[in-house]
Formats: sequence, structure tokens, C-alpha cells
Amino acid sequence: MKIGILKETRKGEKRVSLSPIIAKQFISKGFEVFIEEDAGLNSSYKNSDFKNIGAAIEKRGVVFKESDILLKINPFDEDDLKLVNKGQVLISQLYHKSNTKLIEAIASKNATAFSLDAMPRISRAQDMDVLSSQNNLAGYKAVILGAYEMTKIFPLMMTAAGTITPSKVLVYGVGVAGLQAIATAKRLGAVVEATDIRSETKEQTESLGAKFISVKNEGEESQGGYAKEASDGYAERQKAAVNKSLFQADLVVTTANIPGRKAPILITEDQVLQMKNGAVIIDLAAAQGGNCEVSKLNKTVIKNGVKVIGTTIAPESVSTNASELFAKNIFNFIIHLTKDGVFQWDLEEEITDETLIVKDGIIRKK
Amino acid sequence: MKIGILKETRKGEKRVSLSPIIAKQFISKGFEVFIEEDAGLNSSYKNSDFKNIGAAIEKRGVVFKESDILLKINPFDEDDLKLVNKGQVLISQLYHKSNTKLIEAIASKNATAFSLDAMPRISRAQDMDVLSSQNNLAGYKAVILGAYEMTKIFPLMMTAAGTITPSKVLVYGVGVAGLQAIATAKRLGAVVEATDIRSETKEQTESLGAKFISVKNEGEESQGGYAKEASDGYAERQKAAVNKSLFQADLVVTTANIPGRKAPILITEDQVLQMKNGAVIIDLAAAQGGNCEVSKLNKTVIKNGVKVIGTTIAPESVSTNASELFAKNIFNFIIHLTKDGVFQWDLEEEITDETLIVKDGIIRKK
Amino acid sequence: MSVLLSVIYLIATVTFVLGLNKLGHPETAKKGNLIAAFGMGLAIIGTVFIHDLEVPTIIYVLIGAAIAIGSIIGWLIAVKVEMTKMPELVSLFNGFGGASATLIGLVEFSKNVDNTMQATTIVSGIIIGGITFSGSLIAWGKLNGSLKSVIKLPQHNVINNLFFIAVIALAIFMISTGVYNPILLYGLLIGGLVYGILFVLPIGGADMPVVISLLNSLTGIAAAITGILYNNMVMLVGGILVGSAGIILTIAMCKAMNRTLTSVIFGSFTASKDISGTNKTLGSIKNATASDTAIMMNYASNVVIVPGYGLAVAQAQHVIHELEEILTGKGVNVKYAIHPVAGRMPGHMNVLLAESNVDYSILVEMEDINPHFNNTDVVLVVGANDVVNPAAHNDASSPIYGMPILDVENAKHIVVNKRSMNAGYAGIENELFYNSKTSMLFGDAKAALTELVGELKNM
Amino acid sequence: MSVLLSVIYLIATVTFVLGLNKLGHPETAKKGNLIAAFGMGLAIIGTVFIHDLEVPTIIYVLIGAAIAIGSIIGWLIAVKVEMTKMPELVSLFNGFGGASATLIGLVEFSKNVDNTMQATTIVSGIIIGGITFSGSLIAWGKLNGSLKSVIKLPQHNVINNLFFIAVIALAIFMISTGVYNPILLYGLLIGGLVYGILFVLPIGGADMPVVISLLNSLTGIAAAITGILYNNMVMLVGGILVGSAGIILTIAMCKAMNRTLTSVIFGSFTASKDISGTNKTLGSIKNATASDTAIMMNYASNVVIVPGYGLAVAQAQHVIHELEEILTGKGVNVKYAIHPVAGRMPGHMNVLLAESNVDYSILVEMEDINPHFNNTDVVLVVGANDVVNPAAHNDASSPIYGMPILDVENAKHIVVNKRSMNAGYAGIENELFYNSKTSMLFGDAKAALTELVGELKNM
Amino acid sequence: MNQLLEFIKDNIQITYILILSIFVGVEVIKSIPAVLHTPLMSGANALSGVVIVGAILVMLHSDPNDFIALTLGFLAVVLGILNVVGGFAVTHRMLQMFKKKK
Amino acid sequence: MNQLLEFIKDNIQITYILILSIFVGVEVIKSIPAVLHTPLMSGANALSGVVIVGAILVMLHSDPNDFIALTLGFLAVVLGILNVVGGFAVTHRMLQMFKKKK
Ligand SMILES: NC(=O)c1ccc[n+]([C@@H]2O[C@H](COP(=O)([O-])OP(=O)(O)OC[C@H]3O[C@@H](n4cnc5c(N)ncnc54)[C@H](OP(=O)(O)O)[C@@H]3O)[C@@H](O)[C@H]2O)c1
Ligand SMILES: NC(=O)c1ccc[n+]([C@@H]2O[C@H](COP(=O)([O-])OP(=O)(O)OC[C@H]3O[C@@H](n4cnc5c(N)ncnc54)[C@H](OP(=O)(O)O)[C@@H]3O)[C@@H](O)[C@H]2O)c1
Ligand SMILES: NC(=O)c1ccc[n+]([C@@H]2O[C@H](COP(=O)([O-])OP(=O)(O)OC[C@H]3O[C@@H](n4cnc5c(N)ncnc54)[C@H](O)[C@@H]3O)[C@@H](O)[C@H]2O)c1
Ligand SMILES: NC(=O)c1ccc[n+]([C@@H]2O[C@H](COP(=O)([O-])OP(=O)(O)OC[C@H]3O[C@@H](n4cnc5c(N)ncnc54)[C@H](O)[C@@H]3O)[C@@H](O)[C@H]2O)c1
Repeated sequence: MKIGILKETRKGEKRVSLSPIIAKQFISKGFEVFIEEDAGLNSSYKNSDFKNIGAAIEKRGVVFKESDILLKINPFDEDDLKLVNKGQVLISQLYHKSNTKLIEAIASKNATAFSLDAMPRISRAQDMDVLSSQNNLAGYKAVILGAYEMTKIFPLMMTAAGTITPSKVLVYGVGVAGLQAIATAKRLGAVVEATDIRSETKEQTESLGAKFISVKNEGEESQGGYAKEASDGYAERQKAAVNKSLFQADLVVTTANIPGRKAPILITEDQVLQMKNGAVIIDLAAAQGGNCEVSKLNKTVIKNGVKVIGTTIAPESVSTNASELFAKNIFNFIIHLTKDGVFQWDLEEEITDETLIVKDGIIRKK
Repeated sequence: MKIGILKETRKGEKRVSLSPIIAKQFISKGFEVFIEEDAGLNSSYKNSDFKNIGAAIEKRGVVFKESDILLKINPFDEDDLKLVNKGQVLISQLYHKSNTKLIEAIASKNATAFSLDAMPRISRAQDMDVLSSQNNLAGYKAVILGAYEMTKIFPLMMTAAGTITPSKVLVYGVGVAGLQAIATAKRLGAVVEATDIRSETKEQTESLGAKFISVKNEGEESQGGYAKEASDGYAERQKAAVNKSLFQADLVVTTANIPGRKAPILITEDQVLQMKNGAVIIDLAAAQGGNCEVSKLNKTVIKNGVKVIGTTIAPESVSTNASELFAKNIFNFIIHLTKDGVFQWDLEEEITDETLIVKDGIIRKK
Repeated sequence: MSVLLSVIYLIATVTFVLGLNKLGHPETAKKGNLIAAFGMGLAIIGTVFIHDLEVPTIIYVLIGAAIAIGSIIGWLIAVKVEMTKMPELVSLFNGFGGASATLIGLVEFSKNVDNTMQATTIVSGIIIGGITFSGSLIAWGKLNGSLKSVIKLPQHNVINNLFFIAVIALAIFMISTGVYNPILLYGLLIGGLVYGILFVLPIGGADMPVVISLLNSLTGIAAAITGILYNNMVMLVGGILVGSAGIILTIAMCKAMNRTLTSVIFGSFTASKDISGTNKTLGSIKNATASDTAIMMNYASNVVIVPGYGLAVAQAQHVIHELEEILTGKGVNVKYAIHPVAGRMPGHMNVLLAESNVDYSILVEMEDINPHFNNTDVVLVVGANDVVNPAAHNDASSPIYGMPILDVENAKHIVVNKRSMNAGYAGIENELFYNSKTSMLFGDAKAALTELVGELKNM
Repeated sequence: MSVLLSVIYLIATVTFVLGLNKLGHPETAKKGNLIAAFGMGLAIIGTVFIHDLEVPTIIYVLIGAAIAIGSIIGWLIAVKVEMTKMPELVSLFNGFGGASATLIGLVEFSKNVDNTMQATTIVSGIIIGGITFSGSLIAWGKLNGSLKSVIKLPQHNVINNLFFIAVIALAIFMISTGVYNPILLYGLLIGGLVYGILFVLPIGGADMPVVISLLNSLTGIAAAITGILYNNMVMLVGGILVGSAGIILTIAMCKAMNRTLTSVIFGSFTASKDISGTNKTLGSIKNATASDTAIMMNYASNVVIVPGYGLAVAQAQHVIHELEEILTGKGVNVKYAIHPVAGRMPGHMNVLLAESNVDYSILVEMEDINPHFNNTDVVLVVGANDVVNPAAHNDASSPIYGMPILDVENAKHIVVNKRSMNAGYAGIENELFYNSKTSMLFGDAKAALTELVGELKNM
Repeated sequence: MNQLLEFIKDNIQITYILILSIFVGVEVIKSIPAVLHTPLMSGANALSGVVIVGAILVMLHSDPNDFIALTLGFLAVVLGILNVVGGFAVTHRMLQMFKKKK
Repeated sequence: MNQLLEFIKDNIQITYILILSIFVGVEVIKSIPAVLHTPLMSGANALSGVVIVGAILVMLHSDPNDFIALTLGFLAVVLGILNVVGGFAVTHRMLQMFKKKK
């Protein structure tokens, strides 16, 4: 079977969906690998790195023409779709719930499409879960970005020229990204606090040595390990509990999401106005509308001396690692779906069922 | 006595030579403090912060006219000198050895000038030593900058999507900045190695948990705790010992300086060409000519996929802390020089003697 | 008594003390056992040959035969029996010792009852010997499984105590009246035997070692009493040593099991412990103490530590590093097995262990360490659960089925530290805990590891 | 002997054993002392009143007077003497005990020498008593400073040993020939006294405690010998207890000082130790062991830890945190005093202690902690030197003059851990180490702190 | 009570021996690691076989014709020596576990 | 040697008492913290004052007219009790140091 790797076309995207190491693993399993020219350059993989392990470097058109499976990280766009042929299998993050047009376009091409973001969060799917692997890096990079943007340093330092107090970091949302943000800020010596709507995250926060700010949760906000939308009452209680820390914070990282919905607003403009001069907010939920009222995606907004940075680009900026992990997820996924180089189409099986959005032009999930 | 704080005029400079807290300490000791309008803005001190503790916010001209002592971080420039009056005391980093013109200009104004970079490095002067306090922050920020620029993360992570190997960091020059760079990289989970011409730095490196790369030193390279210029033989031996680590490094921080001289070239272009694709070099010695042959001050040069960033701006980018520490140094210095609000002019005393470059128009040091 | 025999007995006594002392330290225990055995041999040989009695050869032959038969049988049993059957063997041997004391008493009763003193010793020897004999046999039966159920009469405690009082009363009556009636004596013997049975029957199998130790102590006392009868120092001192050391040991064993002596003996009727270790389908669990674990690790060549979420919750990363350093210092080869999803975030264990400066080179990924477990003496699982759950391999209905796990079952011993039998993230039972190679070291990871480190330092 | 007195002696003996046992643990030591004292009182009262001799009143009066006088004097001395003079007092009292044994021997010799056995006991009692008496007095003199110099004859060892052999030979001659000549006896007495002097004279002042312990053990033996003479169990057992415990204690004290018993007794002529602790102008230093330090800290209310560059070099940050946690757990209030230039880079100590998760709130800056030292029971300086060097205040010629330092001198006790007497960064001597409140805990910080933690855990 | 006191008086040395032995037994055992509990119990069990000495004495003193005494004595010796030999041997085997592996 | 053996035989119980006492002394002391060395030494010193019992016996057995014996005995009692009382008192004072401060 032939796997085609497309160069990402989205602006600012530096990742690639396959790394040389994983490409080699595919080849040793009997797959053929086609890489679009310069696809890996921004992740510091040269064309020669791929060539050396036996993959073919090809022009875009050739990759589309030759491949059985087409791989991308970001959703296929109109330009891509023009080149897709009947029967090809497309794999990427499709966000099918919000991208109905795209799904219909794929179906109209009589192609098949798997969406990686639809991966069920069950134990055995963990090694195929790109959300986890990418959010993890996002959490790390968000803190590095914050440290870079701040005019203060993180650690406590008692020096001959006086004492530098440790920076205070506040993390909203203790999911995958939030935990890694906590861990990274902690490592750098900051005083870290965090809050989340799911009460089990208290112990997790503390397991990283940080402090958890508990907000009374009336039990209705969490569901099967995921957050539901918070009630108004909860939002008020959260503000009351967190404000003191927020107004003293030097860095705030927000990661709160509700699957399939707009991200909740956790920091209003009014709150931003009461924050410390020089504070920085990194809003990792910006692509889902943002956790901070004033944040704009991929923009830095300065309000009352507070820098609000709306971003999702965090994993892109650690493209090498991000691509490696993404590639490994993809590899595990494709190996799971196939047997001896042929798709099994076991539609009873949970992972296949949940991720298979379009099969041979028929839309299975909406 | 009246102290006037000038806004820094150098491009990119965000610091200010006094913080509100220290201004308050001056005032409580009987000094009057004049702050040039908006001088603290980039260090996140508002005019009102100064006003609240009893300092006067004034236009530039007024500050020059009223003050007995004029404070700056960077050397006074021509524009400044126009406004200086006879008998005023100027305090800043003058780099008098390389700035003869400036010194002569000050003398011609019949003013008095102390240079902070001439501070003797003796135990009791540690709390007035701005080089130490600023280099320390530079070391921290260099690593944060490196982490920000890299496409890899620092720590080792064993995850469901595969293992991310820890980044390798190499530090040249284990002085104040180098040590803090080591500590910061270590905290973030990198594997850190360092080298220095002074052999006592081996123990210091290891005291931070990092590995030292020893280069045979024939004893002639170190003098009174400071580095002398290295012999050619040493440079060769250094390359041989370090190259293996250099070519595997993900981040290189160079901090090597020889007081009063051009910084030594430790990484040649040839070496850069053999480094890993995606590696980053932060050259903190760029202002002194750079430790890396290809680095340019305040520029990012990309060579063979290696990003070489020539910078001194590191402390400027943590302006809040940098200003605080600088201010504390200045405070200790002025308190040391004065008694009951009057200068003592004890020229026998080592600190006064070494830092007093021009006295009432007479140049004491060249 | 001849000078020589006196000296021999003295030497034997000294070997007993030294032997017991050395038995208390892992390094010297073997030597201690040999020293005591040597002293015992000396005492036996001395007793047989050094005296000024006119003894017919036939008696010598009989004694020789008895010693030969007993030695051979004892030796064979001891060498042949499986390692796991040793505790029950100790119980059996102990019973024999008690029986021997009883028999001596019976013979002496028929010959030498001249005064109250002698009567008292003989009678108490017979009763105590009887109790140990029957009690030990019951304990033996319980341990080897032939006596499975815990048999309790209604009001067992009351009956027990009344019965015991009755036997004592009978003994006192006999001694004080001076009516040395053999029938009464056999009554007492039977009384002792019955009481031994009553005493041990209701006690649960897990408490058997404590009971054996207690009975063992009683045998020592029986020997000492016989020593008083013969004015024989080695028996007296040796017996008392065993008696007092045995009591202390019994108490120590109770402590190690978190029980009191009274709760073992009387409390057998009350509820079982908090941490229930039995599961209808999976069987029962084995508890380990910190010092069990410490000894196991101390004498291992390869140890693998499996950290999990519980390590992070307990913030025990510094202690585990200390443990690793101590073991390494003792020449043990230590590695950490890092499961890709251990903890609650990717790289959780890495962050944790980097904080305590664990060397990167001994953190081993799952795929690399799995083949290595065959070769591992002890695996210490600290606060991990799902990542070592064999259900991932075996149980297709399990939510973690298909997830790769750390194959710790392949190691020789597995010690699992967690606070309770509670499930982990996936919320499922873990049959690893019921594996015969597994022992559970219950407690908060930080506390338990600190104790473990303490024990290892003292070795 | 009456039943009652027998029982009393038995009880006294038991109190001696229990008392000694309890004296071995900080928590119970006081109780142990009281128990033993109670037993001793019982034995004395029993001896005076319970017997079937016809004793004239005058004798009772004399005994009463002697006891009253001795008790009052002993009590007054013990209560009045300064804390620092206690060891010499122990030596003095011990000498009295020896003298008492000698006197008893002298009286008995004039009355009861019927057989070899008695002669042996009396003669050995006199010699041993004499040695302890004169030896203890010399030790006392050395400790209180009246006997300053170490006096050595040429070939002192050889002379000592020859002399001792001569005394023993004389004693054997006298006993074996049965010529119980008082002149010979006084010769032996003088021999013992002279030997005691010869024995102690050449030993250095620092080794005195070991010598006292040894002499103490000898006094016990003298008492036991006297006990054999009277067939008195409490003297016999009590004396032997002191004798054997004393020997073990002596060896333990040698070990704690890193010496062997022979090197103390004979090695007094060889070179002194590696870590030289004397400085012409600054005086001499005091060594502390880990357990000294542990006890000091265990019973402190406020402890301040001063970390320095050496802590970083030894990478002992995790152990120091463990120490802090243990102390906190024991209710001790622990703080870290962070000097602004401790270590080799700004914030060095912060980085270090953050790594081991020390809570930021107990890191105190120099200005804030300095006023607090008055109130501090123990300061533990770990691998710091310049930052606690009082020369910064006192010595205008010092390169660090004018640098603010941590005023640890104001604390009640200071313990300094470093590897040697080497200087720090500034390369200068530190008079703090010679302060009378300071003890030096030599060793690599990690090793020393680990030992300290171990000791604290056992308390 | 009185009898006890009388006994103590008459056997004062035996009493001391008894009490001192108890102390030795207690002191010797205190603070041993739990893993040694079983071997130690086993070793102590072997030591309690010292009753064999009594059994031998019974036989030595028996009239060769006193069949009952001889039989009982014989049995006592067999059982006693079983306890001794078996006890030490089992202990030894248990302690093999503590050999340091290479 | 023979004499020693004879002595042991004649005083077998005393010998046991001696040996057991030595064991008790040794076992009781082993592994005590160094800081307790001095108080323990002091306590043991007080115990060695048990020789006072002998001194009292000397006096009790003295003829009221035997002036020398009485004087020596008197001295022996004074010195012995000094050892006892002073010893325990000093030990007690040393041990005050171990009181937990509040
Ligand atoms: N790594 C990731 O990215 C990630 C993310 C989300 C979910 N997960 C899931 O998390 C699980 C990780 O497996 P795991 O084995 O590390 O953890 P686990 O299966 O959750 O088990 C942890 C065990 O630690 C014990 N424990 C908790 N606190 C303790 C303490 N203070 N001292 C001692 N023991 C303590 C608990 O038992 P007691 O209560 O009896 O003490 C518990 O059974 C997997 O199921 C994985 O799928 C992982
Ligand atoms: N913080 C800064 O920014 C900075 C920068 C440059 C210079 N300095 C200077 O550095 C000094 C810092 O003072 P400090 O008190 O922290 O250090 P210090 O004065 O240098 O003393 C450190 C002491 O630690 C002991 N030591 C070394 N290794 C040890 C080990 N493994 N275990 C136990 N002890 C060990 C050494 O004695 P042994 O060899 O006997 O063990 C040494 O005397 C000041 O003089 C300061 O001016 C500071
Ligand atoms: N077992 C598996 O296979 C697996 C794999 C990956 C993740 N997970 C688990 O899934 C869970 C969610 O992970 P995620 O990072 O993808 O979540 P996410 O990105 O959807 O949300 C991030 C966090 O925001 C929180 N949040 C939502 N609304 C909030 C509000 N109003 N206030 C405060 N916090 C709010 C959520 O509770 C969540 O913790 C985690 O517990 C993670 O461990 C499990
Ligand atoms: N006691 C005090 O008051 C005081 C105050 C500040 C600094 N210091 C000490 O002064 C020393 C120098 O500090 P700095 O940071 O200002 O130094 P620096 O900035 O002048 O130089 C940085 C480092 O580069 C090294 N270097 C120079 N040439 C090199 C070469 N060819 N190869 C490798 N390394 C080379 C130097 O040895 C030095 O360690 C340090 O030891 C510092 O601790 C002392």
C-alpha cells in the first residue's frame, strides 16, 4: 500500500505528518512512502533524510496520483480536494462536526476519510490519540512562550542585588495541556496554581506539586471524564475563588475546552483590567473562541499593560517533536486499521467506527 | 541631595535605572528623586507608581537641571551631554576604556563621572556589581529564548506516542551568565554540558548537576579569577574536546568574555556547518564581537539550518527584574559613596577609586 | 557432675546465647545457627558419655539407636521438604519437643516424686509439654491444609478459659495434697493435650506463625522446668532463653502484622482487617512488611522499579531516588520501567523523576524493559496499577484490553506498594495482586518507601 | 541471709539491668537513672538493717554518719559543679569507688584470709581498686587542667608493662605461697596505685573520656570481686554489669572518636589525627558526631540551616530537605537562612533547594533571619564558610571586611559541616569554627547529612 | 507467696540465673528485621530441643528391665533429637535464602 | 587451669551468673547514640558504687574496738556513698539536657 505525505499548507504550520524514523517503520512493514517535496523542512527534516531511509520524494501532483492513503495534519482544503481521486483514503484532523462542507466535498469525490480528532479516548487508543500528543507539547510551549514574553523571571532568587520573588502562574483547565503547563512552570521555579471544573483534577494538580483552587462543583458539570458546559452559578463561584490569584498572577495559561463546543469564557475583560501591569495571558483555547474575552487568535492584544496572546500554534513551534509524535500516532493508527497491508474495515470495532467519517462516498458520522 | 533618573534612549532598551521600591528607600534616606516622564513604562512601572511613593515626575529638561546626581544604565550620549551642567555627578556604565571620546566630553563639561562597569570584583562590592546582577538574568533569559526558538522541547518524555529524547545543551563560559544558563536548562530537563578556560569552574558546573568538558589548560590562561586570552594551542584543544558535544547539541549558549578585550571566537563557521539541522546558538557575547564566528549583534543568522542569535538584550527582556536589581546596586553604591547625604570622596577607598573615572573635569582613569 | 561436663554445658549455654544473637542479623544468621547447633551437639555427646553411672551396654545401644533414628528422620524431612512447607515443619518439630518433655515427666513421675518441688516441676512439665504437643500438631495441620476450617465452639473463649482453670486446679490439688495418683496424672496429661487443641483450633490460618512462635516459647519453658528437676544448667538456661526470646519474638511478629497478641489469641472471633485481601474469584493476597521487602531487595541482583500515578500523588520521587541510590550502593542493578501512560499526563514520570535527579540512563521504556523482566529478581511497583494489569493481555472484555503493559509477572518476586486494594484510573480489579509471586506493601508511597529505605540502611 | 534481703538484692539487681537499658535511649534515660538509684538505695538500706548480727549502736551511728556525710558532700558537689566540669567529676567519683574497694580489701585481709580463693579475691580487689583510684585522680587532674602536660617517660610503654607484670608476679607469689604478709600487701597496694598513675599519665586530654570509661569498668570489676568475697549477689551481678557494659561503652566511645582502644592506650605516642583542629591564635576546635548533632536538633525548638557552596558540590539538596522534613515532623521549627552570595552564582541556593521542593516560605533572607538567631537553638551550617565568617565584622584587613554575613554566632549552638578545615572562596580562616559554641561535623555534606537523618529517624 | 520466697532464698543463685537468662533472651532478640522472624523462630525451636538432654538422662538412669521407662525414654530421645536435628537443618535451609547472589 | 576448672565446678551457678551478667551488660549497651555515652558512663559509674554494700558489711562485722577496721570501714562507706550519690546526681543533671523544650 502506498502512503502519501502532503506538505501542510496552512499559514504558520511547521509540522509534517510523518518523520523519517516512522517512515522507515512503514517501509519495513511493506508500505511504500511518498513525500511531497520539502514537506519536512520546517520540522528540520531534509528531503535527503527521507530519501536515505527509502522514501520517495515527489512533486505534489505525483503524491496525489500515486497514493492509496493521503496523510495531512490539518483538514484537507479545496485545493487538496481537487486532486483527490475516487477510492483514496484521507487521514487528518477533520473536525467533522464543524466542517460539514468539507465532509460533503470528500463524499462527493467518492473517497474515504478518517478523522483523527474523533479518536475515542479509551485506554487502547491512547497511542493513536493526536489530541493528547499535541496538547501535551502545547502545554509546554505555552509556558516557554509566557516566560519569553514576560519582563520577569520565574524562579525565586536571593542575590546580592536583592531578592527576586518567584513568578505566580495560574493555569485554567487541568487537561493534558494544562498538566504539562503546570509541570513546566513548576520546573522553572514558579509558584503555580490551577483550577478545573472536574474535581478529580485536584489530586492530579497536587501530584505535580502545584496548588489547586477548588470551586464548589455541584456535580452537574462533569461527564464521563470530560467537562460539560459550566452553569452560570459555577462561573460566578469560579471567579470568586480564582480572582485573588488572577490579580496577582504574572502568567496565566488557559486551556479549558468543552469537546465539540465553543470554549468557555473564564476571564472577562473586566477581570483583565484588574490584573497586574506586565502580566501575560496565554490563551491556548483561542481557536475555539478563547477562554479570555479579549484574546484574538494568533494575535497579541495589550490591555491595561496585560499581554493577551491567543494561540494554538504552540505545538507548531516545537515542530520537530510534534511531527515525531504525530507520525507515531498515525503509524499506530494505520497499523491498527490494516492487516498485512490491507484495510480490515472492521466497522464493529470502536476505534474504526468512531474515526471513519466517510466510507466510499457515504457519510457515516455527522 | 537630588537624584535624577533619565529615561534610557538606546533602541530596544526597556530597563530603567530605578524602581519605585528603591526610590522609596532613597527618599527615606533623605534624598530627593526626580524621574523623567515614562522612564519606567517598559519595566512595567507606571508614572503613578513613582508618584505614589513621593518621587517627582518631570520633563527631561527639568531632571537635568535639578539633579545633583544623574543616573542612567547605558552610557550618556551626545544629546545627554548637552544638558549636563558643571559639577553634576553622572553614574552609569561608561565602558571608559573603549569610550575615550565620551570621557573627554564629560571632562570638558567639568562634571564628575562614576562608571559602574569598573566596579572591582571584591566581596564587599558584590551588592553594587551591576555586571553580576545583569549577567545573571541574561543567563536565564538566554535559555528561555533558546527554548522558545527551538523546534524541540527540553525534557525527556516517554509517552504513548513515543519517547522524546531530552535536548542537549552546551554552554561555553561558566561565569555568572553561564552558570545561570546551566541551572535554567537543567531545570527544564535538558542534558547540559559546559566548558570554560578556568579550571575551578568544573566543580561549579558539577554543583549544578551538569557535566563539565575539561580542556587541558596549561595554567597560563587564568589570572586572579578572570580569564586571559587563550593561546592558539588551547583553542585547538578546546575544539577537539568539545566538538562531539557541539555537533549533537540542540542549544548552545555562549557567554565567554575576557574583560577589556574582544570576546574569543569559540565556534567557527566551519564548526557551525557540522552542527545538527535545527540547532540554535545564543551568543551572549555578541556585543563584544561574539563567541561564534557567524553571529551578528541583535540579528538571527540561519546557517545550514542552524539559528545563530547574537544578543545582549537578554536582561532588557526581563526588564522588571533587571531594573529592580540594577536599582538596588545603584542604591548600595550611592549609600556607600555618601554619608548623611553628602559625597565622601574617600579616594583611598578601593571602590571609590576604581569607579571614579572623572572628578570635576579631571580624568582619573584611562 | 564432672568438671568436664560442667564446662561443656557452660560452653553450650554460651553458644546458645551467641547463636541467638547472630540469628538476629541477616549477615550472621547462618553462622549463628551453626554455632548453636555445635553447642547442642556438644551438650548431647557430653550427656551421653560423661557421667559416673554404671550403664549397661544395652542402654547405650538404645540411646544410640534413638539418636540415630531421630537424626536421620529429622534430617531427611528437613532436607526434602519444599521451601514453602517450612513453617509447618517447624510446628511439627516443636510438637515433638513438647512431647519429649511430657514423656520425661511421665517417667520421672513414676520414679522420683519426693517433694512438692519435684512434683510441681514434673506436673507443670507434663501439662506444658502436652499443650505444646497437641497445639503444635493442630497448627501443623492447619498450615499444611489438612485442617482447613476454623472450628469454633459457641462461647469458645469462655470454655477455653474454664477448661484451663480446671486443669490448673486439678494440678494444684494433686500437688498440695501430695496424692501422686497416676490416674490423676494421666488426667492432667489429657487435660493439657485437650487444652492445646482447644487453644489453637479457633485461630485463623494467617495467624498461625504467631501461634507457633508462642508454642515454641512454651516448649522452651517446659525444657527449663525439666532442667530444674535435674538441676541441669544447660537445660535451664537454654530453655529460659528460648522461652523469653520466644515471647519477645511472638510480640514482634504480632506487631509486624499490625495485630496484638490478645487479638490473635482471643480476637479470632472478631471482624477481619480493614484491607480485605480476598476476592472470590482471584484468591487471596499476601502482605509484605517493609523489612521483608528490604531483605528481598538487599539480596537481589536486579531490581526494577515501576513508578505510577501513586508515586506522584504521594510526592515520593525523592525517596524513591534515595532507595535506588542505596540499592545501587549495595551493588544491586536498579532500573526504572517507564510505561508510556503511567501517571496522568504524557511524561508524568519523567517530570517526577527528573526532579529528584534520577539519571536518564536508568529510565527504560516499556518495549526495552519487557524482555528484561525474566531476569529480574524483584519488581517494586509503586503506586501503579493499570499499567501492570495483566487483564490487558488476558481479558478481552476489559476496558484496557489491547493496551501494552509492563510484564512484571515474569519477574521472580513482585512487591506492590499502594494504599489499599482500590482500583486505578480504569477502575478495574488487578489480578496481579493475587499472583502467588506478588506481595502487597500497603501504605502511602512516601511513608512506605521511607520505611523501606530505613530498613535497607540498617542492613 | 534472710529471705527479705535476698529478695531486696534481687530487686536491686533487676533495677540495675533495667536502669542501664533505659539509660541507652534519650527518651527513657532519666527514668533509667532514677530506677537504678532507687534499687541502689534499697540495697543499701537492706544491707544496713536486715541481718542477724548483734551490732552495737555505735557502729550504726558510725555507719549513719558515714552515709550522711558522704551523701551530703556527693550531692552538693554534683549539684554545684558547672555543667562543663561534669566529666572530671565522674572521674573523681569513680576514683572514690575504687578507693572504697581497696579499703574493704585491706580490712578483710587482716581478718578473713582462710584460703586461696579468698586471698585471690582480696588481693585482686586491692590492686584493681588501687589502679582505679590513682588512675581516676590523674584523669581528674588532667581534665580540670591542674595536670596540664602529657608526661611520658622514655620507653613509657615498656616500663608500664614491665611494672604491671612485676605487680602481678608479686601477687601470684603471695597467694601461691600462702605467705599473707601485710608488708607484701602494702607493696601490692602501692604497686597498684603507681601503675594507675603510670597508665594514665601519658594519655592525651582528648582521650580522657575513654580512659575514664575504662577505669569505671575496672571499678565495677573490683566491686564484683568483693561481691564474690561476701558471696553477695547484688555486688557480683551489679559489678559485672558495670564491668562488661563499661568495656563495650569504652569501645563504642573509641569508635565514635574514630580511634581504637589500643591506639588510645598505647598510641598516645604516635602522630595526631589528619584533620588538625588547632590553630595557634584561634585555639582548638570541637568535633561532633552525627548523633551528637541529631540529639541536639531533636531537642531543639528552633533550628536554622545555612546552606553554602558545599551543599551544591555534594549535591546534598535532597538530603537536607529530608532532614528538614523529619525535624518539622518532630515539632521543630526549621528555617533556611539564605545569604545573598552563598554558592557561586546569584540564586544558587534557591535553584538547589527548589529542586528538592523546599517550601519557598521557609527560605529566609539574610536581613530577615539575622535578628532571629538569638532565638535559635541550633544552627546547622552546611558547606558554607565565607558567608558566616565573623571576620567580615571584626577584621578590617580581611578581604571580606564590610560584607554583610549571617550572624550565626548569636545562636545557642552552631554545628558546621564541611570536609576539612580548608578555606572557602575568599581563601581565609574562619574563627567561627573555633568558637566555644561551635562543633565541627566533618565529612562530605551528603554522607554526613544522610547519617544525621538516620540518627534522627531512630529517635 | 511465702513458699515462693522460701524457694527464692533456697535457690537464690538459680533465681538469678533464671532472671538473667530472661534478660539475655529479651535483649538478644529485640529489634530484629521481620524477615528473620521465621528463621529465628525455627532456630529457637531447635534450641528448645535441649530437652533431649533430660531424655538421655532418663534413659541413662533407667533400669534395663524397666520396660516402660525405657520405651518412654527411647521415644523421648527420638522426638527430642528430631526436634534438634530437624530444627537446625530447616533453619539452615531457610537461611540459604540470604546468600548474596552474584 | 585445673584450679580454674575446679572453681567452675564448685561454683557452677556463680559461673553461670557471671557469664550471663556479662552478656546482659554487653547486650544492654550495644548500639546507643554517641551523645548518651557520657551520661551512660556516669550512670554506670554510680552503679559501680555498689561496692558500698561491702563497705557496710565490713563495718557491721567490725569489732567496736577494732579501731583500724572501723576507720577504714568508715572511710570506705563515705567514699562509696560519695560515688553512689554523686554519681546518680551528676547523671541526673546531665540528662536534664534531654528535656524537650517548649
Ligand atoms: N499518562 C497519561 O497521559 C494518562 C492520561 C490520562 C489517563 N491515563 C491513565 O492513567 C492510568 C495510569 O496508570 P498508573 O498505573 O500510573 O496509575 P493507576 O492505574 O491510576 O493506579 C494508581 C494507583 O496508585 C495508588 N495510589 C494512589 N495514591 C497513592 C499513594 N499516595 N501512595 C501509594 N499508592 C497510591 C492507587 O491505589 P490506592 O488508592 O490503593 O493507593 C492506584 O491504584 C492508566 O490507566 C492510563 O490510561 C494516563
Ligand atoms: N553567589 C555568588 O553569586 C558568588 C559568585 C562568586 C563568588 N562568590 C563567593 O563565594 C562564596 C560563597 O560562600 P559560601 O559560604 O557559600 O561558600 P565558601 O565560602 O566557598 O565555602 C564553601 C565551603 O564548603 C565546603 N565544602 C566544599 N565541598 C563540600 C562537600 N562536598 N561537603 C561539605 N562541605 C563542602 C568547603 O570546605 P571543605 O573543603 O573543608 O569541605 C568550603 O569551605 C563567597 O565568598 C562569595 O563571595 C559568590
Ligand atoms: N484514557 C485516555 O485514553 C485519555 C487520553 C487523553 C486524555 N484523557 C483524559 O481526558 C481528559 C480531558 O483531557 P483534554 O486535555 O483533552 O481536555 P480538554 O482539552 O477538552 O479540556 C481541558 C480542560 O479544561 C477543563 N474545563 C472545561 N470547562 C472548564 C471550566 N468552565 N472551568 C475550568 N475548567 C474547565 C476540562 O475539565 C479539562 O480538564 C483528561 O482527564 C485526560 O487525562 C484520557
Ligand atoms: N567575588 C565577587 O565579588 C564576584 C562578583 C561577580 C563575579 N565574580 C566571579 O568572577 C568570575 C567571572 O565572572 P563573569 O561572568 O563576569 O566572567 P566574564 O563575563 O568575564 O566571562 C565569562 C566566562 O567566560 C570564560 N572564558 C573566557 N575565555 C574563554 C575561552 N577561551 N574558553 C572558554 N571559556 C572562556 C571565563 O573564564 C568566564 O568564566 C566568576 O568566577 C564569578 O564568580 C566574583
